[in-house]
Amino acid sequence: MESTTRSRTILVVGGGISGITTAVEAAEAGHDVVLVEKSPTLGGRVAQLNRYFPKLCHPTCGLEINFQRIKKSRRIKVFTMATVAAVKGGAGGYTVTVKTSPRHVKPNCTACGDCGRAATSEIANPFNYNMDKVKAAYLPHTMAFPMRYVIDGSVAGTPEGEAIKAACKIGAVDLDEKEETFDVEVGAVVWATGWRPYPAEKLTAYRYDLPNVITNVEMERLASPDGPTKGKILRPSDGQAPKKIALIQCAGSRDLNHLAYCSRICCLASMKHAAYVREQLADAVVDVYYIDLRAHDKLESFLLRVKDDPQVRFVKSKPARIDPGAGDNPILCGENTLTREVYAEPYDLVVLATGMQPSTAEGDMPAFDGDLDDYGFIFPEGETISAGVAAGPLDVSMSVQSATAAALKAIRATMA
Amino acid sequence: MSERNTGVYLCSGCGIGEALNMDALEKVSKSEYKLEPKSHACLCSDEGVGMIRSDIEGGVNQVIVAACSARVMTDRFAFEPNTLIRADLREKVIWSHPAGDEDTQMLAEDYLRMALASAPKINPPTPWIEGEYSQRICVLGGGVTGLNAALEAAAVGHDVLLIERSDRLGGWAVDASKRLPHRPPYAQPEENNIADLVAKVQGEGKITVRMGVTVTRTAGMPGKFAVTLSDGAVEDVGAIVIATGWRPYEAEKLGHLGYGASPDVVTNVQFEAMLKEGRPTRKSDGKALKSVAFVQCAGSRDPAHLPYCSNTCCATSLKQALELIETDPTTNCFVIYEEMRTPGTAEELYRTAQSAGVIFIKGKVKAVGSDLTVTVADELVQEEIPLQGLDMVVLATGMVPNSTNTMLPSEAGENPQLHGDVDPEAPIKVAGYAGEAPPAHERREQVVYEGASLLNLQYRQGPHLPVLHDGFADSHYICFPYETRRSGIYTCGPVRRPMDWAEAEEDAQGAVMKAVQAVRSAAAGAALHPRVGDLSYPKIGLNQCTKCRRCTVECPFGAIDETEEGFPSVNSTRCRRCGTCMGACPVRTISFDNYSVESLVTQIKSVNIPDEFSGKPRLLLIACENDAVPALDMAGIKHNNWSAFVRVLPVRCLGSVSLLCVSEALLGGYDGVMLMGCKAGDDYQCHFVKGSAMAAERLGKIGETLKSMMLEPERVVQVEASIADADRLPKVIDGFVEQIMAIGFNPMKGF
Amino acid sequence: MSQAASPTPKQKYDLNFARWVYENVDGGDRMALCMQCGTCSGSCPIGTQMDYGPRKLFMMIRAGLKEKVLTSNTLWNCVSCYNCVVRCPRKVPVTYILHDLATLAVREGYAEATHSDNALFAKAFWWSATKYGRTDERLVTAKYYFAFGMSEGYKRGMANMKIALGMVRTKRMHIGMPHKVKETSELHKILAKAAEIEARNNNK
Amino acid sequence: MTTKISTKIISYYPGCSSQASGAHLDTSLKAVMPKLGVELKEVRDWNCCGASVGHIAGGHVPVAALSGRNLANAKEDGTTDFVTPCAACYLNSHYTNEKIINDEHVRNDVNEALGAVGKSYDGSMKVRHICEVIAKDVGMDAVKAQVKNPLGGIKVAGYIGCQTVRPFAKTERGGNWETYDEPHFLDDFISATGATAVPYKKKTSCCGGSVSVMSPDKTLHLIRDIVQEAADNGADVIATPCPLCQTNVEMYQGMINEKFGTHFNIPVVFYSQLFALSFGMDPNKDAALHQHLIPTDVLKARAK
Repeated sequence: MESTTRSRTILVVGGGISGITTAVEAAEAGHDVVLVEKSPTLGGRVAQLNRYFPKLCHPTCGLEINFQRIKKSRRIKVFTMATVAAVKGGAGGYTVTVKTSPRHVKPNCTACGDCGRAATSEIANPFNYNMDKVKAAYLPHTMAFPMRYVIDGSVAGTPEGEAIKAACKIGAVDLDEKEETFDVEVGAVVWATGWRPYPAEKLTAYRYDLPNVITNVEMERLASPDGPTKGKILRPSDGQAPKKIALIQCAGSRDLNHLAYCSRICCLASMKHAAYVREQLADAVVDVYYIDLRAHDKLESFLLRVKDDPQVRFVKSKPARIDPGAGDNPILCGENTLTREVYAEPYDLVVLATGMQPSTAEGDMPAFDGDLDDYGFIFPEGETISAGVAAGPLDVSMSVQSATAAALKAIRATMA
Repeated sequence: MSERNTGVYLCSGCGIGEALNMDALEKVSKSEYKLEPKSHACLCSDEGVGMIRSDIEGGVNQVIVAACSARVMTDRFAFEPNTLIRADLREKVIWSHPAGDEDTQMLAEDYLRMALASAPKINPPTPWIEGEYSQRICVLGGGVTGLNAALEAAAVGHDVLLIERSDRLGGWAVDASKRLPHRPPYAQPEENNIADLVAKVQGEGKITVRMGVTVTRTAGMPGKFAVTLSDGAVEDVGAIVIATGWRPYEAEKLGHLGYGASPDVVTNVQFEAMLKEGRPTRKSDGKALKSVAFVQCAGSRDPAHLPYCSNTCCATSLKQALELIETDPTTNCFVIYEEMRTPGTAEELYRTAQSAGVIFIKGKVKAVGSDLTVTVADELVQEEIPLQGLDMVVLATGMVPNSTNTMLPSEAGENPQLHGDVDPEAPIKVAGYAGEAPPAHERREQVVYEGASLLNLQYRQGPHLPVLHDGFADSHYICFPYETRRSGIYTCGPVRRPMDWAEAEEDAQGAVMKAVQAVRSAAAGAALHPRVGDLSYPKIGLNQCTKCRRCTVECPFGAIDETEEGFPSVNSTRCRRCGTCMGACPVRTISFDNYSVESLVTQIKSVNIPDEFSGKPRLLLIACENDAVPALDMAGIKHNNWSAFVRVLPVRCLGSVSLLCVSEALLGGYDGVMLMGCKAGDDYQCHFVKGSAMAAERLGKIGETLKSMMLEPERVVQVEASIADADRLPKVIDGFVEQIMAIGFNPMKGF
Repeated sequence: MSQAASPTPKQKYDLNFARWVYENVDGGDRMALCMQCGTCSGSCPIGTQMDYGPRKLFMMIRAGLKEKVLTSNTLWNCVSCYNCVVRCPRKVPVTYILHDLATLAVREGYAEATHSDNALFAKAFWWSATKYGRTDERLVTAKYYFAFGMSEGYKRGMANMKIALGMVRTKRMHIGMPHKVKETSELHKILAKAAEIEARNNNK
Repeated sequence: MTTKISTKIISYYPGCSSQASGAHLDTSLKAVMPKLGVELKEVRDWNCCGASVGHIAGGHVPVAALSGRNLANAKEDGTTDFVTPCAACYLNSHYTNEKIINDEHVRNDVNEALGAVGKSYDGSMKVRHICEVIAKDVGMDAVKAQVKNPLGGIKVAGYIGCQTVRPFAKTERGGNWETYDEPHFLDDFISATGATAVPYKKKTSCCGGSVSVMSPDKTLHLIRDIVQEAADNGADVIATPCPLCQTNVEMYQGMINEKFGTHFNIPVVFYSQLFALSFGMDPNKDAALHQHLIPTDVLKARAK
């Protein structure tokens, strides 16, 4: 369809580090931006990370800067709990239908917390990958932006719901809120839909059903001060500090039965996890099971730093399976390819370095009608603009690089 | 500016009204500052904001909002161009201190006083806009990265000056055979399209190409750079994109891998050029290649050579092997590696190479004989194996960044240069606080740069663009990969990080994005990252300046130069508005319209200091607003309590804190002062590179001052805070209070 | 699989044998994709009893260690559970490859192979399968046991006598004439032809 | 009440074990399948498939020719599905059939061999495991409908073994009917009879297969672990679909007790025997529960 009205506005789909970056970079060059995020707050996966490799600094630091940039900018319009339902038109003139799901809290919420105190029931806490619970009226996390509460639909029409409603002095609770859709006219669309951890339950041989087999993203939450254990690394089965931990690389990645590509970040994320453990648990040993250790460019020095620790050992082996062991200790079975030893090693805690799968992999993005590659990534080409992990398995720094580039591509598109 | 007309607005919502005595708060404004406050039960509501807006229509031009933290409701309390001052009674008072408590009330009143007291010192900033601004973007380097950068900048409407030191465009790509795969299905080498790229650039009217020249000097600032070329031409540009790329690690240093032992031991770069000319043959005797070994990490990942991984060598060797097999499937190709690094979708190329029959041998190369026998400690077969009958050995040498121009000698004379990182082993030396400034060489870390600087910046802080320890001109920040320490100058491509062709193309777009912002912001007098859009800038009262040069030395961004007479001269569009100069100035003659030593000191002095008989100490917490203040906010959000004896004074950066703030506080009767800022050192978190390091540096010198005041040095401390310290900081603060109580009250009280 | 004798490498990493395996062994082409992760050897139920295990065996094939490969007990300890096949991240059909290498080892007459339990059992089995068209477990086992020689055969026989008698008692091992197909001559014609084709393939 | 099912005719390939160690599988299947609406039409004059060792002595073409003849005969019988209850037979027949479809050399060789007696085969039969037919075509409702004598209270460890699911169960041509590591069909069968399927993680662990037959010393520990978990989880019996698994796991319990000092004596039966019993059929004539080395009294006691 030939569009008549040109729009300089840019739509960014996804409010993770990539989407945020594309939005602020474009806005700071003088373009209006509509930022659409499906969860209640911005920040995406990085908000759920404890720290970044290699500096072990906190992702929330960079988020704070970016949130400030968004707050200062009058050009960025943010829609949370919103998804893109349809995209019509072409470069320079798109009509995009945005669908918002009910937050049950109006924009005038001051985050005073009265609703949270009134709530009695609890729901699984998505921010902590459901490892703990939150009240049915909750602030997603302390860095939440926008800083507004969310009320779970489950309390609608219950006495608890009424109590929550009554508790709000400024009438910001709306339990009858319904799904809504509206259209925006934009000149370019940037897909920054990010990733999800590859489902560990699909790795049947690795027995994710065992209590002390967890994933790398769960490890991030365990180590985070805002996590389910307040930052203490404890094994789920008995809340004890693990003494012997295994980190399994390529849990899903580089595997034609799962993710054919290398997720790039897992090796370094595991080095970071080794560092978390050794920081907290002086006498703990960490065994890293790997096929190839992949630490690109200067990150090699981070790998070397961890390798210097005699209590972090490296086993060149892709474990074949995990068996349940006594005392809820998972037993790692496989072959050490450098010694030819076939091992069956018990651990207090096993962390699966599951890979990144594009959010678009399972085709849950009806609005995107372009071509996905074989893995489900959106390859940026022609009118299609993608940023960050939506475009390929990238680390944070590379995602920001890609997102900054996407901002320029989008500006070009509006001029097309 | 029109007559100051300040409106004061108190919010009693979110429990503030229940926890505090609002009347008493109003009284502070009324009786102490003669300003009639207005209270509202929910100031951020349409009604509350409406009230403020109608007052603004009625002439109010400065708004004081005493409600929640300045980090929230920013969209509601937005009254530009009128100045806004916010006192945080929620996060930092009622959420972090007991309700209905005398000390909590005093705390709230003091925060209101600080806001009220600062009001007269805070003016709406008038941006620095002067003369002509260039929208033109200069791209340095005509390789893949530079060509893409030039095209991208032109595509979004900017004129481009493309400078290439050689007499041809295209860089290494011209001598390269195929490209690494980059588009789905990522499995096969792709055609080298460098010729089209060059043609595009030459056909683009907005791009001026200058070949065979280098930059001999660069003066000015974003929007106003004057770039002088080796042929004498002087060009005006608004921003600079450095895309000078890489060079192969010197193969001569790889004797241990057989380089030089035989003409048939070549580097991957040499081999690439041979492939471009068709199927290579032995250099020694021209015989066909039947058996070739590729030795990975030739220099890279070797502490004796390059400490880092060069990223592209693994994939490049696979590609080269595939090109050999393509022309003769019977060719034996061996890749000798320690870790096969084909990250992301490059894993497909690895599989392609395997199914094509490339053999992968994991292990270290022990020796390479002149007969090309490569002895490998084969880790998988678990024996030492001599690989015999090879026709050629290809060393996968790594990438060395062209962060300088090694084809030219370094600039004549001494060019002291600040290192890119704050190195603990070599602490930054700043001018002593008494007497003459020490000579230049003592004043700075020395980093010996090989070759000439790329731009020869005419900056007080040296001609080079600071680099990281590994020599790459990359950003120190994970979240902000394009942040260099020279405003308006951005790097991309392999000079920033070892990267392949496709990544460099994208990187060029990213850097151009930043350059476009730089020229547009410069023309508007607005700051760049991280205080994006800040219109204030440092103003220096030269009549009081003692030419001590501390401001020029300490500026992390080299924004301040020195005039012939030795006076500082600010290049406003280079400035990031951190205020480090302001904190450095011993005669405090550097200030911003809305931020000054005075505005800080008046706040410090505005606090009520009870006498010691009250048993209530007062402590000043000077907190960096980047990480420390948000962390305290979040402590409040989590309802973590801390001592109500502490008064938090947010600052732009600890670098902007003049020691005067500390001494004034102690003279004024505070019992202790804590500076709280970002991590310094190698992995620094300071948003302005070395502000917190500078603060520490200065604080190190306060000992004498305290002694002269007969005060214990323990009364002044600096702590590092991260944004994730919401649980830790209250403990730290309370610990400090205990420490001070142990020392006893400040004897200066009441003087 | 071609039965033309496989080439013997002259030196380490002489690829002639590896290439022959890639081309002639069932699934050999995918073997090139092995990235030496160890999943196969690790998931093998009796991997501990293998001298090399599939993973290292594949590397040794590339390294040209033909003799070591074809005399390896790894070939004979495969229990055909197909765990490695379904778990291999590069989809290498490990079991099939081991089966064919075993066949190759027997054909090329490596004593370790020809005297292996499996080879002897296979011989007995094939005798029964082709003679009668159906395998008679009783005859196969007996023939297998006595393939080790009179005394060893007797020993093995006695060791399992209890089981054997039990089987007979429960009518799961019958005495008397072996079961057989009706059209034995038809089957023999087919098999004769098949053997002829096999031989013809081999001398290609 | 019984639900009326339209009868489906399939070519039934029992395999050599059906006339020996696996006789009771054959007997019980022949008893129950008609009740489940499946008529077993035995493959005419079927021969051995070559099993897992045939190729060593025989070579590829002769082994392929063996399955080729069976498939050709079934095809002549005019059915579409070539169904076997034996894991090894399934593996070989399915594999050869796939080769005949995908590899023209094999197709030509096999047909040239069959041609010697004027036979031919084009790969058009669908080779399936009888458990797939029960799980997918028949369905558990039809099974439950036949249960007159629910086996409530009997605890059964469902042990599947390897080749019934690996490597074909999760492939498209294999019908994508099960997973490799956590197949549930057997537990579904067990539950359908009213018995309890105890938790059992060794479902697809290996019993050693033909290596156990040849050299039990190498693999007895595998069988021990298989029986051990069943015992630990309180199983009264172990049920399996695989004739070789049934034999190995049953006949070696004594040897295991001697070697490891255990006291195992757990009956190992086929799902089809449980079906027959729960369908209220004759415990011996139909369920063949008398053909066990380890007495199956716990089941016989429940016969009606």
